[in-house]
Amino acid sequence: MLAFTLRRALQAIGVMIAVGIISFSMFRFAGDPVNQIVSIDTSAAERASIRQSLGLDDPVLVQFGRYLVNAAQFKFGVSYQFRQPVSTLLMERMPATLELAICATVLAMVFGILMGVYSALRRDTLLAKLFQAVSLIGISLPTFLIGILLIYLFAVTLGWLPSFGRGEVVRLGWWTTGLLTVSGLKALIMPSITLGLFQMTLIMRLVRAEMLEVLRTDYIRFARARGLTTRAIHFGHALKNTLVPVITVAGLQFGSVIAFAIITETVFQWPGMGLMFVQAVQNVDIPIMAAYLLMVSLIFVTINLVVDILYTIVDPRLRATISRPA
Amino acid sequence: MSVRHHLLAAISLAIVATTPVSAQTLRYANQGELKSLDPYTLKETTTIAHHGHVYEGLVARDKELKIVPALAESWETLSPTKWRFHLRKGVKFHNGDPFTADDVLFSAERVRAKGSNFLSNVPADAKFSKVDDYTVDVTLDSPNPILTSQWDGWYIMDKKWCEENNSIAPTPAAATTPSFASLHENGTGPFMIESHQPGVKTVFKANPNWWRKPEHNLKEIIFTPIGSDATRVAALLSGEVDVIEPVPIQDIQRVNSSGNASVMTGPEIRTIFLGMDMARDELLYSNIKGKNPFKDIRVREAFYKTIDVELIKNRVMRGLSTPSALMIAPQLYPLFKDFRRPKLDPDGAKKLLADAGYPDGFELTMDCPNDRYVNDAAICQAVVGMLARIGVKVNLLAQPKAQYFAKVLKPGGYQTSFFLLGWTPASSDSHNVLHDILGCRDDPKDSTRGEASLGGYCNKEVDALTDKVLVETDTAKRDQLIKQAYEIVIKDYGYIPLHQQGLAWGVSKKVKLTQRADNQVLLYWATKQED
Amino acid sequence: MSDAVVPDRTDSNAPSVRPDGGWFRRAFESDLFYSFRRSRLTMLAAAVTVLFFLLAIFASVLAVQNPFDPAQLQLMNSRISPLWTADGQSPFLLGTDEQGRDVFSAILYGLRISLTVGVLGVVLAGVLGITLGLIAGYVGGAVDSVIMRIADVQLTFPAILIALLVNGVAKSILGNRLDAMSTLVVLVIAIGLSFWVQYARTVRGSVMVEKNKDYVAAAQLIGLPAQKIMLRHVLPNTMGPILVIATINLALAIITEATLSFLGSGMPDTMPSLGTLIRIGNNYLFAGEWWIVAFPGLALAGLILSINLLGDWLRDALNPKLR
Amino acid sequence: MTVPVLSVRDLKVEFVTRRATLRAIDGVSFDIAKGEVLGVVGESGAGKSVTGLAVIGLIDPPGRISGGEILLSGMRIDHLPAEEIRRVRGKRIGMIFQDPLTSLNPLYRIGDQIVETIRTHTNLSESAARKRAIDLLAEVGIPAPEKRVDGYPHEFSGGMRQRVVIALAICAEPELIIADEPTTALDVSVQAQIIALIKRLGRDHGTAVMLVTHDMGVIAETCDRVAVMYSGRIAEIGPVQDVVRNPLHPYAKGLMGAIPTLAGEDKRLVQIPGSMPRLSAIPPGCPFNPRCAFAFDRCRVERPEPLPNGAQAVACHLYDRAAEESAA
Repeated sequence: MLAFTLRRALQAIGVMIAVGIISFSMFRFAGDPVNQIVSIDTSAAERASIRQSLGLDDPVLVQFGRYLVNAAQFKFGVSYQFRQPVSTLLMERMPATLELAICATVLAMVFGILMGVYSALRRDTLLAKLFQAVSLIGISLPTFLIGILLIYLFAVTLGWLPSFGRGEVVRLGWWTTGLLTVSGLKALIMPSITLGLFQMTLIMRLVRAEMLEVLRTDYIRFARARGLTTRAIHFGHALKNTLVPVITVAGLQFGSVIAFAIITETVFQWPGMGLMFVQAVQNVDIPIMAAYLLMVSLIFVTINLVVDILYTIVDPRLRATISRPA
Repeated sequence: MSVRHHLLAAISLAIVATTPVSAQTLRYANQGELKSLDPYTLKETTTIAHHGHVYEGLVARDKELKIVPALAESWETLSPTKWRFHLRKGVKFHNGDPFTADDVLFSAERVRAKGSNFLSNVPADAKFSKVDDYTVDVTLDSPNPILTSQWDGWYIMDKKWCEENNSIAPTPAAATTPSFASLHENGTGPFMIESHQPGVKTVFKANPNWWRKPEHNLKEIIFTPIGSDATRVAALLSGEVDVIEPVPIQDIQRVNSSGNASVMTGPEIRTIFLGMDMARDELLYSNIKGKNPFKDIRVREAFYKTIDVELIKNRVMRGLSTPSALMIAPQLYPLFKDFRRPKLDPDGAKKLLADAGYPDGFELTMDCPNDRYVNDAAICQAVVGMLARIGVKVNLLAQPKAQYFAKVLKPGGYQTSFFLLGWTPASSDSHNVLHDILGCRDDPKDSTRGEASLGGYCNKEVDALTDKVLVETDTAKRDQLIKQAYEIVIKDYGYIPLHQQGLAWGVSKKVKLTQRADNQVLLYWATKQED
Repeated sequence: MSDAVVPDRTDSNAPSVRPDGGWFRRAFESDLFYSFRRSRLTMLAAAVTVLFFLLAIFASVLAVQNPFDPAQLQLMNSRISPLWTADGQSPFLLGTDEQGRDVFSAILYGLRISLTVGVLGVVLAGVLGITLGLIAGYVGGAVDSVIMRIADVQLTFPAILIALLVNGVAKSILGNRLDAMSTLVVLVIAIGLSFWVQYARTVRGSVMVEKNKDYVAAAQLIGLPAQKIMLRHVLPNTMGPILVIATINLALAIITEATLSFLGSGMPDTMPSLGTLIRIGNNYLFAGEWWIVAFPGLALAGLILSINLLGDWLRDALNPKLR
Repeated sequence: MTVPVLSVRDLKVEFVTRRATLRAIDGVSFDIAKGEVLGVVGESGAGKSVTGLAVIGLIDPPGRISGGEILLSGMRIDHLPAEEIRRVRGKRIGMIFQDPLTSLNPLYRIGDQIVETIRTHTNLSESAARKRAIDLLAEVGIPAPEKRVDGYPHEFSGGMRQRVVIALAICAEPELIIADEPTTALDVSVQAQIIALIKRLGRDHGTAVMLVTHDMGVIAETCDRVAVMYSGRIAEIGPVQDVVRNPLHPYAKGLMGAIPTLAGEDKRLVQIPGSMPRLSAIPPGCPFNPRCAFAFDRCRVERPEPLPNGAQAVACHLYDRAAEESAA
């Protein structure tokens, strides 16, 4: 188990270094940051001196080394746009993104699993077909279109929900939350739905497929032959076995949710990391872009690790294979 | 236990936070951000406007953009090269420090120190000296009639506060560690910043001790940057914000018909124009090899006469632009009305092209920003379409401003053959236009001349006139010199001015506001009705 | 094991109906088309998909103008509402946008771009994935673990982020030489690189299964080219799953392209794909010029919906267990 | 005569497919008495397993019982409502499936699976059920049952798992056990142990056993009576010694030729040329006629019904003709 965790952790570090190289080399050439720092009529001499002070004239390898060393200490430099340390900005924005992502995931899980189980067990009912239809539409409509439609309908036309932002937030230590105020909760609704819809349909379809698969297995047949009640078979045996892969997928999808939040946050002007990333891309704010990519990768990698470990807890078979030295 | 405690505290906080706030809270959303609180870090319209709420200069501009006294009560020119400024007494910074001549001298040093983005606002040759606590003399090497105009945007900081907080030097745009002054403010202005979360929210509180009687009735301004056009408009329509800038022009009607908000429109002093590369011997991106078609004036004339600015105004700008014959806005140059655009003449243009040796036109690439000016990419597309009719095939490269400017500006090596650019003269004066964009590049005596002349237009006669304009103190004569220079540029078809774009601010029906042509949203002129 | 002692697994779903021939031939001969005929929705989806492809192929014949040719756009004709509304004008069936671009023509040409990017991206991903999967499966060892490790890592990153990344890298490499055509190529590459993993895993899995079969050992023993024989088994066996993956990925690829275009990293305004059209049109939604966004949006949603329906049906039909 | 534990009369099972209705079981009848072990033997697709599933009521759509009746200790169970047949399953009929590796839910401890079954059918308390589970594990021969009760299925070997499955099948003291190829998936060395276990349990508890297998060796060792199935019908049924030593039906003859001389040797049914017809293509008359060396015209037209022939019963016109002649 320890060896397994260690091996996975080593892999994670490898991934992080690879991402570091990619993000650095990508952003190093994505546009001239100096133009963002100064106004259009700044003299060339001044631009040159800024370039120098930013170290943009050093050899690329030197820049990369400096970048890695700093990143390892969570020092991502200062944002060109905001003139604040990127780590501070990220910490400020992270709660917003995580809160949104978690809400969206919870929403997706709860409704996805319910709908999936229902449509697997009652395959031919009208409601199951309706769920199928909803799920198809859910994966067929691009996120941005859904967001715009929701805003148009619920914020502009009906005026029920706020169209942008997080509402009032409450500060708990370094964390800010919108979950404790009415306006914060209201502000969460549309972005969570927009972000969660795709995951929900994904989970629903996955649950349905897995459930159908599981219901066909020998141990379910044997469970029936043992005379267990339908309820025990469906919700004890079948559901538990169904949820094992679903947990993995949902866990891995959490990374996607954070990445897809880029779009949702842009549409709803949600003050999270994704919005900051998009703004950073537009303004070639290299430190923010690099830090975002690394942070998101770190989250991905961590989730992967956690999911792997979680998986072994849920599935005793894997625990056995893993504890055995490979 | 402690978690529960925290939660309880948070909940009670939440209750406090959600109780109805005062009617005089104004919520304002802008496309741009408030990037740094140090007033010398970034010369950019939105930032300057924000700083204008908390900081003040010696002079200010009124609602009509005229220079008016601010922290300087009055001034006089003792000689063409010596100015005397009488400072306002009894003004206090937000932290209570009194405002004196020392602060002016300090600010004059600081604004010209390394790292300031406002170097050109206060001439390097200007020497500031303290006569007494409330009198300052400024001595120049040569006459400068537009000294106070150039000062616009130069705000006075508190010497003592800066010294105490290790912020004597301006925060450079590229600072790797943020200075105290970039995160805090201490101005003399009508508002104080209560909290500042960059890119998320900034809260301004009214300054109860302001030296002037406020025109506004606000307690508080909550500023949120909203980059997305649709979201910003939706926020205004749903009443979540009171003021937005800008309103995308296609949404003006929607806002006006909404019943709870309307759009204030007006001409902006920024001029949008097209430029052509006439410096290179061969265009960078063209199928014509060995020569540069733009070096032939007939080609430039043909381009000029093909662009239908009225059509662009009606269709792309939805009426919200003022076609311009000059590279400067009418508000900034009294003789503007003496100029007319050459007549639209696509057939003649085709003939001109044929005469120049391009009967079938030619191919080139156009560079265009797509997130900088009002409908910039759409204008460029329209231009491409118009040029297509005289046989010129234009490959449009519309890019975000970051990439666009990186390519076309001097540090990028002016890599463009044909481009769209917008220009607001920093000093609100023609000299800036003549010097920066109509001047010759590579002037051995003046390295900054023509620096923003992306097409490399050069006519020494213009430069000579420009130099005369700088030192001429007689306004009428000066305007005539400017006129001569502009006439030469027009005759040369050096640039193709398109229009001054329109301002569009979305304002709730509850709010009364003054719109200024430099697009600075100044809420100290705003009043808001009780809810 | 010989046929006679294959355990009796006659269960509820699969009475031994086993015509001779490969399973996929059987599927195509009977089940596939049976289920196809049975589902009206699937037939509709197929019809719509085919229609979209035909529209894209014959765009230049059907369109009233070439929306990619600026000379054909008349600014005078901008912002005309659809034909059936009060302000409609012939020949602009679905109205025009602010550049005077006929929305219907723009959709046809945009479809062409979206489908081209989608199909080529999926083909690239398929070729890449199948090749890597075969290599990983056959060669095994270190090569296998390197390929599969990369696949694992990539699988955790959503396609859209990878596509953004590839796009960004390409943009920085190509820089200012990035015109509409090379953007298209970049998009194809971005999508190809984002979607190869599933193919690789499927193919590799199939190779692994095949590898352990007796005949391979036997073939090796008597000196026959076992790998060639395996290939003959592996490819037909994976054809079904690959077809399903490809269909579903086609829908995903089109969405990815649209999203990239929506975020401004996709096709330029002068050569718009459906995503670009939606991004442009989105700006005019509040202005009441709904047709600029609505029709491209409907076209995109309809296209993806039909492809997804086809993919769903294909998956169910080729996987009898799920029927 | 006492009422048999299981009595199947003219059972018919159909699978409704879109092309045709396939008859998987076509008129099967047999009885199993208390304590008796009936072997059901035949090739794949002969309908052995379907018969077992039909008895326990696990024929799922599109399959259905289309005729005949099934009586458990005289009580008709083939058309019981779902909830009632569920109560019968596990309680009165225990079932053992072929593959112990997949019969157990991998995510549950085996003890929990046994306790769950016990508590479904009895009102024992949790702890009593657990105690019983340990006893059961001991009874089926699992060493250190109080420890292994908390193990997961993957921690058991195949043979041990099949013992667990057997424990599960007998935990409610059923009257009948249906063992569907219980040894096929196991190592040869384990097979004998499992068969012995089933036999012992049947004897100890007086349970009737229906042992479905294709392994004539197992049949010969274990069963009291044997039914040979072919194409959904019973070709021959009778006491195991008679059928094994003196098979009457040509198919059974071929089958018996396949009994290995030494345990563990090749058990393949290679003697009979050709293969069993698909359900969709059962020939008219006797389904075995295309492979039968003795087939004559009547075999291709008329379906033979099982007729008693000594202690055996055989469905073959060869013996029918003999009967006719002797009668005449």
